[in-house]
Amino acid sequence: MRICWRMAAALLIGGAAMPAAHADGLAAGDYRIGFVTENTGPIAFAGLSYYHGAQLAAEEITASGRLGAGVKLTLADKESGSDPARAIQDMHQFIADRSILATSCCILSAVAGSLKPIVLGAGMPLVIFGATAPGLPKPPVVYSMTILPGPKDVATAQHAVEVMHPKTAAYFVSADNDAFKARMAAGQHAVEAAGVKTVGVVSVLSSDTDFTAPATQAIGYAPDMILVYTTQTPAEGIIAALRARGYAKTIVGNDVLSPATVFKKMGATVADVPFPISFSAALAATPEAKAFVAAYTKKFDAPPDIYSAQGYQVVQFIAQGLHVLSGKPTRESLGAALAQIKSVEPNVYGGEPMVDGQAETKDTVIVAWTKDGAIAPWPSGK
Amino acid sequence: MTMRTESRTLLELDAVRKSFGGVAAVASLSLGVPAGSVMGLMGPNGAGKTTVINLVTGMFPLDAGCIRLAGDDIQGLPAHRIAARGIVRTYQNVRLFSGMTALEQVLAGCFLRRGTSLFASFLGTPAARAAQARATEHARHLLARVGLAHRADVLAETLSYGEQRRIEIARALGAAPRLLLLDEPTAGMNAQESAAIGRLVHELRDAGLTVLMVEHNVRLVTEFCDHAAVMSFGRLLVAGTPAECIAHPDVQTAYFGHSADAERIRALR
Amino acid sequence: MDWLSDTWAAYQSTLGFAAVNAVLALSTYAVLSAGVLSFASVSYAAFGGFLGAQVMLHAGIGPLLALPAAILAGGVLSFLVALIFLRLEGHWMALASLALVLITRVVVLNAPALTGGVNGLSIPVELPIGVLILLLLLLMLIFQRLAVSWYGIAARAVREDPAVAASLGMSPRRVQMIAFLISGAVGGAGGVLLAVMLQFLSPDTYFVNIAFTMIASVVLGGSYHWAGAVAGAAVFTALPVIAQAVVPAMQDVANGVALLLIMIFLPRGLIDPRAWRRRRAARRRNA
Amino acid sequence: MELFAEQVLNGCALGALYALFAIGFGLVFATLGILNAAHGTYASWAAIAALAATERLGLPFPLAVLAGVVAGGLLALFVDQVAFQPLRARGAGMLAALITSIAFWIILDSLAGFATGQQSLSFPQGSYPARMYHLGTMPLPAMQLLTIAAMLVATFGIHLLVRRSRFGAAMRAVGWNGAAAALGGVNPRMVVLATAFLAGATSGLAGVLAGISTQNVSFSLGEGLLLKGFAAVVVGGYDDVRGAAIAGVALGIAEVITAQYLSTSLRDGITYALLLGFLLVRPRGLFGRAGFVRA
Repeated sequence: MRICWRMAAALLIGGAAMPAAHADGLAAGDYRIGFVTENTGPIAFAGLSYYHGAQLAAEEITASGRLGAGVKLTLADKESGSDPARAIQDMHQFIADRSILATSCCILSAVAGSLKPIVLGAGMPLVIFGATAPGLPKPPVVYSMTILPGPKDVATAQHAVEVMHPKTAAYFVSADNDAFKARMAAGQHAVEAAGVKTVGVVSVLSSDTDFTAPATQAIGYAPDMILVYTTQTPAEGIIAALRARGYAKTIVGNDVLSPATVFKKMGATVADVPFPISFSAALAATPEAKAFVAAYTKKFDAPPDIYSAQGYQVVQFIAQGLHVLSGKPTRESLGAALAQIKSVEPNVYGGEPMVDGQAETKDTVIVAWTKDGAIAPWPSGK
Repeated sequence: MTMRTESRTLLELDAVRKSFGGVAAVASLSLGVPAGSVMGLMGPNGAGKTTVINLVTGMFPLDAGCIRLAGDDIQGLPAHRIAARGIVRTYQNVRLFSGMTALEQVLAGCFLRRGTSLFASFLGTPAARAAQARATEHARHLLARVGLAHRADVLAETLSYGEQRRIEIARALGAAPRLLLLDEPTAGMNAQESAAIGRLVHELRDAGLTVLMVEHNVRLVTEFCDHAAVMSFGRLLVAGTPAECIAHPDVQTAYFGHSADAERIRALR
Repeated sequence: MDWLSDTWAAYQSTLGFAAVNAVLALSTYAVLSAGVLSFASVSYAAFGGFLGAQVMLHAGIGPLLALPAAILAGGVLSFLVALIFLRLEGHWMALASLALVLITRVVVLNAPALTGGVNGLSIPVELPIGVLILLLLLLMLIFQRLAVSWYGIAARAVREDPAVAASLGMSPRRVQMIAFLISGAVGGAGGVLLAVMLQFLSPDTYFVNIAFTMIASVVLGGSYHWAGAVAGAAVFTALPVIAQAVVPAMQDVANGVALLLIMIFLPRGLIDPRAWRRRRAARRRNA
Repeated sequence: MELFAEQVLNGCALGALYALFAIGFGLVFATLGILNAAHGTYASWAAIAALAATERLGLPFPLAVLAGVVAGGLLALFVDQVAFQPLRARGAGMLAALITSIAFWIILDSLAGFATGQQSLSFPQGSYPARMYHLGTMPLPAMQLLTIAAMLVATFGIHLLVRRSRFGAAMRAVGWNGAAAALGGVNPRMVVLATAFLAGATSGLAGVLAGISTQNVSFSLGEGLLLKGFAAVVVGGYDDVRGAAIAGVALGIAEVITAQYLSTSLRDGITYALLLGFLLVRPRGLFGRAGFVRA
């Protein structure tokens, strides 16, 4: 309760201070963001992308002088290896470091769940970049730049049904991942509402590596369409196994198929599998998105993926909050300023409204890999 | 050497048999150890002497037969219960606990007569503390008895072989046994040390303890023991006084090969 | 002064995790000190942790009151485990206990009513680090009492040579059963303390990683004295933090190399009473 | 019925990987007395080496597999000499070796992450046999047949080596009692080295084949094999190659069939419960004999 009052007070002060902010601007100096990285461990492939995106944003903002003359934005990174205990220690070190104004973390919901009470207690702004558990954002302290995939899955499933007219459908789901279970439930609901019969659901586990047997099982149901709601490595394995065993009908994927590394690994096997996308280097349309793709590709020698985009937006969001403040901002004033943001600017999505601390994107673009490794709207030719 | 008259038998083996993988280590052995005496168990290597000790102390189950202590059947009891009944042993190859001082070894031997419950000892109640102090005192006394009072706080494994053997005997005495089984107690000792062990064994006997010792050395058996028994290939060849045993022709054969050879050996002496 | 309070704020959670790891390591030490290598402490911790968490969430009581429930839960589970495991021989017991760790995660995943299943369980409860340290000190006192008591003597004997211990009237089975019960109670307590430190439990919280943390702490610190478990947990918890500060790019590698070097040069661990005694004996001989 | 047959074949192929891994893991445990937590990383690194041989050197499939297998063996040799030999020389027990193996697990996993750029890689299409044979309408993928064949050859080969050859006798003697083996004229050092290499190579083979057929070459490859291979060793017994092989295959089939006909979330639960149950009913493995009880 005490914390809530403190927050409210901070909000008031922050609000009151805001008009003056534009006049004076930030004091020159180094503004640091504590970034809990996941660059090693089971999901490091995504962790690196988030981190690279954030790095790029910090450098760009510093170089642009957008926050004022002599204002440097830097990332202080500490590795967690996706281990909650290490992440907690990292976060406490960030909180103890008075030069750190805001923090960012988490792909896994378990890590986010452990860090959330700590930052709430300390009043340290935290912007989550990847965890999808419902109810994580809590302004004015906890925000999420994770683009929630649920509504996009539904749109994709509906679109696929409209295009392919299947009579029956089977599903793959990560049984030990509640986010994916919920996503599958939503997709299945939409598909069934369109009159498509469910003939089977095949569960896999996130740590599984062999998908021949699950693919055999799914093909055994003889479905017209197979929808895959799993994390990245299983999704790759499932699609490869289905195709290897001769399944030639429609497979519907999800956003985990979007990184360029997926095509690099799977090649033509993954071609023509539709998935929704919030951001794609290949489809970048706005100037912000194009600039981001160009700068990222130059710096890291690879195009950005959906994770890099979210990492990039984390730092843009924090900078946006800093921008309205003046003098020497505090964590409380930054948190309050972040709470005022209605839409993240600039963004790489062509629009990114903030609703109750949660970032959203407007459109659902449904795409698929082509045989030669480009991302193109699906179905092709329409 | 005075021959004592025994009123009763403390340990009694009745048709005991034990095989390992089809080889009979002990084949139908019957033997009685009179109370308050020292018996020497002799026999060539592989005769099954140590197996007898292992069977009596419950380390292996019997295949057949019966073992009685003071008339009570003890076969099938777990080793620690047999120890609680009063049978304690030493080992042919010294088996002290690694990392313990001499005093701690003997204190561990006093476990059975600790005089307090494990829980009271953990809590450190005044009674438990007093009991532990008594046990420590007793352990020191036992160390002194085997002539190692000055070694109490030394890591046992750093001591000489002979000293380690004596610690093992002190440890066994800690359990206040009725029957002490000594497996080649003088192995690796010089004559002086051996004699000291012999004196100790006699003192213990005179204090009422019964001792069964496995011993190779014919001379030591005649010197130390009131009774003797000779085994060969898992069987009892003969039992009686040490002199009777050694004189027995089968023993001569078992120990020295053919009796003719034995004659020659005796002639050479 | 600021520097001091900032350092404290930065590393208090490291200290907290070191204390919790010490409790968990003591749970593993409890059985190891009676000659049993068992990873089952993870299961006691899971049972105690989840049960304690539920008690805190539903009864609305603090961690200190949930602790007895967790201790009891761990103790009961360890009793059942001991009934089964004490029939197995040494190597197989170690393997079986590892299998039990693997099963624990499956059970956690499939018992959502107790564990929250795949979602995990948020536990918005705090325990001051000072209280945690006090609890650890109390536990250390208990282990010291155990070590000097008749149980401690018997446990050492059973560990070094169960057959000889039995021939001196100690029941190895009984001693090891007590060891299991202590391990279970301490493991349950460690589980709930870990839950409070993390404030969030997931199916991966009590899994192979923590099993290796426990055993590595005990062996690193020295498995022949309870202080080894505490020292080992401190070092094992601090190593990644130091590695992160010193060589951030290769911190995991540095961490592994440090562990490797310590074990190669001190295979009996940092705290080794036998080595001290040997050195003392050598000095006396030279003097 | 055909679905069942297909799934049994899938299970056999999956189980063959567990079996191959388990053989190596069990050899080390039986002969050297080490519970080696780093064993899974041999499989990961063998797969990485085979992939590098394919992509960087352009080696054909058989040579790439060989490169992976040799890499696994050499890595095992290196780990043995650095992590275990110093402890052996000091007479330290299996506990210290468990910890040094954990240290190497951490190190090698981390380095494997760097080597693959934290990505899950796969062998390029066309670099391995991908043909699909057919028995009637039932598909028989070439890699599955190859995996099963490799497992059979390795099992019989190593079984004969351990049970029939002079070297095998020496291995068993070292496993029984290192000191006694030295007295009997066996050079324990050579036996240790050869065993470590053989174990690493077998698990390396499992890693390469798994990396190809699951399209997943990453540091996480070994961990999955480690847990399942460990289970196979427990059921099959660590001192008999055949037991580990049979148990590995059985485990694979049980997993696949449970997932197909019961539930995936129960799959691992059932596997591990079987494992624990087996330990209690037959605590020495399929072919194990009553152990030697030290009095």
